[in-house]
Amino acid sequence: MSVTTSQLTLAKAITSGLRHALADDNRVLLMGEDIGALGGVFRVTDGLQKEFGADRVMDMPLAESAIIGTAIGLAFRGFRPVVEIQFDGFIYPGFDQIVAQLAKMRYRTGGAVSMPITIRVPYGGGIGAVEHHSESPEAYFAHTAGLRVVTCSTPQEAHVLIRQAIACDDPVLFFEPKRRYWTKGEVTEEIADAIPLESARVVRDGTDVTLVTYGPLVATALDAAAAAASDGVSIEVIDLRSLAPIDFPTVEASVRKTGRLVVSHEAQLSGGLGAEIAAGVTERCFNWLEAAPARVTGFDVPYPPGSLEEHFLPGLDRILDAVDRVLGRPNSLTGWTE
Amino acid sequence: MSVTTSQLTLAKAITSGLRHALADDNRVLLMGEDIGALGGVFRVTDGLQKEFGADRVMDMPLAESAIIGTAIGLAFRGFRPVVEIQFDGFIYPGFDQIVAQLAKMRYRTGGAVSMPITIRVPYGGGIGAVEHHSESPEAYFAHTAGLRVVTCSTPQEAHVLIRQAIACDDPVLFFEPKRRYWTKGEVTEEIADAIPLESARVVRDGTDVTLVTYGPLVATALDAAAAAASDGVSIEVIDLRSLAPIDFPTVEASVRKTGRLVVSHEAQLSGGLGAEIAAGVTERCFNWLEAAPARVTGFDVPYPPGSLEEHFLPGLDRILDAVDRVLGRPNSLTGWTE
Amino acid sequence: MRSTMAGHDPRQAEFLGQEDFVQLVTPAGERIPSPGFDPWVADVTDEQLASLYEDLSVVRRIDIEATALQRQGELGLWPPLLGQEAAQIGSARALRSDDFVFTSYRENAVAYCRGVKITDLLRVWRGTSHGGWNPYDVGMAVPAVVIGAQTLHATGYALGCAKDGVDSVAVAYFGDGATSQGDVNEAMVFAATFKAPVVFFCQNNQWAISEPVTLQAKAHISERAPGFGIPSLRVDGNDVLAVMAATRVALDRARNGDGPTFIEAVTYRMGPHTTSDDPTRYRDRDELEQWAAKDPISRLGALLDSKGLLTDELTARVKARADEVARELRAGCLALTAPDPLTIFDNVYATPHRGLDRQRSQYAAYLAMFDGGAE
Amino acid sequence: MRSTMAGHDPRQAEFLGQEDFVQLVTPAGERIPSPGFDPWVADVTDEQLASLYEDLSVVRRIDIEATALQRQGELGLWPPLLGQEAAQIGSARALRSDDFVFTSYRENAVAYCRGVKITDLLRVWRGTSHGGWNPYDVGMAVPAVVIGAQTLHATGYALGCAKDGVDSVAVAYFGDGATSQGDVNEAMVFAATFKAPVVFFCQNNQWAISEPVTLQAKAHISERAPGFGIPSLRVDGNDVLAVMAATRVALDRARNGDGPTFIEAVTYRMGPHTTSDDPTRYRDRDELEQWAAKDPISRLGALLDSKGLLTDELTARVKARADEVARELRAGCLALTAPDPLTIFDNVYATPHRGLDRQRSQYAAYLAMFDGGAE
Ligand SMILES: Cc1ncc(C[n+]2csc(CCOP(=O)(O)OP(=O)(O)O)c2C)c(N)n1
Ligand SMILES: Cc1ncc(C[n+]2csc(CCOP(=O)(O)OP(=O)(O)O)c2C)c(N)n1
Ligand SMILES: [Mg+2]
Ligand SMILES: [Mg+2]
Repeated sequence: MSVTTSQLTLAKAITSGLRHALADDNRVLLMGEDIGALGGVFRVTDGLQKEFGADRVMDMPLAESAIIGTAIGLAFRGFRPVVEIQFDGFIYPGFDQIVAQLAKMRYRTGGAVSMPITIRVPYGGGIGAVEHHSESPEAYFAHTAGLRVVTCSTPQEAHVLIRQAIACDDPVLFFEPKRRYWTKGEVTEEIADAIPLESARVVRDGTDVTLVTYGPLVATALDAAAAAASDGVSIEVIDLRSLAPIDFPTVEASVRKTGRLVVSHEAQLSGGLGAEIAAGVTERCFNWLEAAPARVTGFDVPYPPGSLEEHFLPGLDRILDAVDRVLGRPNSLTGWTE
Repeated sequence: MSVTTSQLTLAKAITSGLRHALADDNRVLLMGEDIGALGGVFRVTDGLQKEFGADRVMDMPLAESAIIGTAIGLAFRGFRPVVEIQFDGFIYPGFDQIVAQLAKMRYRTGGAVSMPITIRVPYGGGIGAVEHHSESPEAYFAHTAGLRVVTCSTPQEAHVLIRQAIACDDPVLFFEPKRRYWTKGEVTEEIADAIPLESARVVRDGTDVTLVTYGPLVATALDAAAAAASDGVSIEVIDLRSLAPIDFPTVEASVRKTGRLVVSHEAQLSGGLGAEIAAGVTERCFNWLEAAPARVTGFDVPYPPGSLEEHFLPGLDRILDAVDRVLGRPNSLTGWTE
Repeated sequence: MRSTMAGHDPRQAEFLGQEDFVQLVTPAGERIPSPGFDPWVADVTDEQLASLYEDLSVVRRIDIEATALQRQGELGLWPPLLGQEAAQIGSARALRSDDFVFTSYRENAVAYCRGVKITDLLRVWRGTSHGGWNPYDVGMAVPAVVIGAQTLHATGYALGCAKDGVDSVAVAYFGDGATSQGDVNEAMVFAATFKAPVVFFCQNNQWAISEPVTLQAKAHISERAPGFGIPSLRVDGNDVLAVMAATRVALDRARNGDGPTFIEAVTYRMGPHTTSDDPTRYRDRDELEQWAAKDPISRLGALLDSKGLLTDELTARVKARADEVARELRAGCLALTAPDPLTIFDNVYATPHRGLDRQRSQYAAYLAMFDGGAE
Repeated sequence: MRSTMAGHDPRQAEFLGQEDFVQLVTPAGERIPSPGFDPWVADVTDEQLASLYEDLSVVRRIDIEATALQRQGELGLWPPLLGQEAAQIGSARALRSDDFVFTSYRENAVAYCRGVKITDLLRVWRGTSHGGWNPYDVGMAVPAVVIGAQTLHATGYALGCAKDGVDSVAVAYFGDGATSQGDVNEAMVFAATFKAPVVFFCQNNQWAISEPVTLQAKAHISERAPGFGIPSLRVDGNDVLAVMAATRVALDRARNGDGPTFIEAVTYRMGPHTTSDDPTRYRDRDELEQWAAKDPISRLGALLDSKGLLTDELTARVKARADEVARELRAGCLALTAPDPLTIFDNVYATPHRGLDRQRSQYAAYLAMFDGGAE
């Protein structure tokens, strides 16, 4: 079988991953709202219903709990459903089926029943959308035993990770950085040599500060690292990819080298994954740390209206400000008192 | 008005707090499953329907989303609903109404609409119950902007905090440590001089290690501190009470004194509040810390069957083991390698 | 037992049969008699008919102007109500000011009737606010975007009205797609149990984005409610008079302590789901043409004409008003600017919050760094 | 149109009227004819009747023994099915082994019929497991404790059967209280839309813990489904023959591609909600006595007696079997011990998980500390 390589957007890289999954395993099904004729509101499933039939690519009635609940029933019968949630903010009606049913079914049945279900969720902000269309709910799921949580940052990663997620016998929450759907990149449609689903990836080497992030902010982090480099600061950027479990060994190795950690995500600060990463790294690298790990995140407010989202989202400047902080250079909190 | 003081169980201390709230403000309503004639499965609302009528203490049909959703509608009309969720594991069908509606309504309406709703949730393990009856979902809500999250550890605190929660104009998730419902203590039915809802409390002074916990584990922490004392180790125990926001100044002051932090909760490790506390304290006290903060928590597994729960729950021995770890004394991880 | 309402007192009837819906004006504009429903609109004067015509025309103009603003990049998004004007105007004009309305995102004509300021309609879509108005000023909550959630709020609000001993009514607006959500069904359970004075007003516009109503329901939507113990009405949603009659029946039941009523207004979404949508991917032109023939405005226009009321004067008045509103809309839109950055921290909590207050002051310090002209 | 099923082919009929339910055997044990349903149990031999009698008696004995074990501290909790034996046996005995059942926590008689080992019934209640058996061994999922959730699983499983082109059927068991949950209503939407081969079997035992069914439903529960486009049957849930007939009708429809059917089995929870409950707080003895008179076992006993089948031999055989099962239950219960501590880490994931594997080995190290006798 020849391997295809082409320039694809991140969205189309997922489309092609889904196409492979559907072609490779006839137990794979796609389920969701508006994923058939419309191809999904982001067109990620575009053409797949035509190609694989309405029996494999199913438009479901408008009820997230039922979409996930019926996917669980299908998994009981040996199917491998891939569910699309239309936007991050619409996953909550399905929360009970995800955390109380999907996550616990294998445990409940002593391993007898597998739940190889992938739930695709376009997430994050930066597209000027109305309420409920820009959220980053990953921490809820990363705190839920029994689930795996994965995200992607480039077309190539998106392609490989969606295929790995679908192939995985555990339930996977697959978060797609919606503002990067239109990012283009080279995609090789091959997963044989891919690194494991659980592994983080060092996407830029550096020596002064470790910058850990994921999903939509990987591009921002790389921009920040480039800017810092011109300022003489060498940032190592890690793309986590897997948010549950977190690949601590990779992060640990980096922090032992740099002695400094900045974590960034769009999700709100309190109880976000930044806390888990900072705490986990501190546990593992206390004696190597030169400064307290810094978090650059959304604030503890509901996602604001579009015209203000730039003030909520961590951008290059806020990340560099935190880099200055861990380096002990003047920064926005210099002299700041409670 | 004379102030009543009596010996009450934690459950009855809440009952009496609810009675005060109902008597003091006729817009207060209780809503829930089986809270009327039965008085709730834990009898926390026992007698209140008889006393205040079925119009104020309402048995609701079996649907958590609707209970919370209708409470929101009642709040729109100026009522102050207090909702009982029967057990921790049954809050998830109401998750969307809580995180997407209740938490965001004030923000959405630019402050025009207040949501003074209290959601009471018996939570935590240790009672040998079947699945879904022993969970600690507080981190989900502490990560949700717009909510306040509170818990209690003694009858007196329970009484005061439930009244403060109901009086608060913000939505409050009120977690009741169900395995402590039968703990007795003196209760003064007075809130005038109470410390604020947002404040933590140092419940035992110490100098060597700060032990931060909340809810059901406060009693365990005090036992651990007593055991450590006989071993020459002085533990300062902090009962957080408010889980969102966290009273960092109180914790910070303690850690600056002791230089060592152990955090304990029943909830699963990854993404639990222990991460937030460890990260938040490290940010604030990096230069005072002698060791990495240690977390003693439930494991990243679904809550196990009753006969195994002692292995999931942090107990005195596991807490003392972590105390040894932050003190650099021999402990279970001495010599342990990944 | 199922039966059509004709000849019955509609307040008592249960629900209509399969093929029927309440219609008082045909698509051609002919007024047809209905013994059951005529009394409910007997008081509608010629002047009021003309006023309804104005409403329909103005809200269509709002829709067109807002769509244009979106195309010009002045709005991020707009959800047109094109085709659903009669369903919204007929129902909203039946309400009292002390009633309270909980809607989804497409109910701009309802908001117009409730007295929401024209500019306020745009705040959400221009990204300057998640709401746009004070619900208590107009007796209408700001739009609920999560499908179906607001039906529970309406039910709770209605319970509150009953507790307060007033005869105000809560009205929940939602779509055909929404009927699949658990929340909407739970709202019916709760409303029935507590006999809540709530009207469930479902605009069946045949589509939920790209999904036809046949994916959501295998029976008529109006048939759902009776199984919950809630009487229902199926009405021609493009007939403003029939919608008004049906809504009045439902409101009257609620005010009299008879509990909830469900109305299915059969209409059609003539436009895209929102300005981001491309309906050519999933539906035929034919369907559109069929429904265009049932247009609510031309229908009322024809009725007025047959009564000699569609005078040049009326036409001119309506046009003038529509032009004025469109101007107001455009000017208001362009005047809406992004709020102060630090307002993102406002109105999260009613009372001081130590965590957030700290974040606000830290962010203020951060922003201050750039004030020196640093960046 | 609503109609009783008498005289119709029940597979085609829509649903029964208000006052009716399907009854083939009166509380006094008299077999009454039903043109519609008789054919569905015409093949039930005297021997099979006796066997049903044995089933009913054995599961009641299981219930009594398990309750005793709970009182003696050997079980943490037990949810008695006392009074609901016929609803469970009549339906479960109608199934094929390739059908698949999704239940709530009270369906111990269903599990018994599916072939779940007696001891396995107790694992959940003794706290040694969250499940108790391998669902694929018996065609039955382990109990779902979150009310209503399993109805969606059944619907999904049924979709899978249809996709696989087999005529197996999924059956969802749930209570009257469950009908208020969004999930159960969504399950009906999805089942109707996809014509899923699923049977919704609701045991209306009149109570959800302390809440009477009148708090959950203002119409008969069986009336809910038709509004979703799903035919429904209301059946005397204490009449094992009627339940069997109704279930066979529903199964037959499903197997023939006619989609879902809803059955309301009208029965009564004679015991407490669980052994932790105190029903004297919320219900009258009177009600209990009325329902005692409709007991499913004495009813079938009377029928057998009238046919001369309730012989001493049968009585003795049933007693012997019940005694044997009770002994097995008790012995099995006492033999169930807490699993190895490290099993709490098992079966969370199907594949290695770096976070959890680390926690397991750390906890193993922790436990090892005590092996030296340290503690
Ligand atoms: C819970 C939830 N899921 C998905 C969406 C995305 N979504 C927005 S509108 C819509 C279709 C709604 O259809 P309908 O209820 O018929 O209302 P209409 O748009 O036709 O007015 C969907 C699926 C949402 N807003 N909320
Ligand atoms: C979502 C959820 N909410 C609450 C509960 C607590 N609870 C357990 S059983 C029960 C009553 C169920 O009544 P019904 O559905 O009639 O079943 P029955 O117990 O009568 O068999 C309740 C409220 C639960 N298990 N799940
Ligand atoms: Mg629609
Ligand atoms: Mg019941």
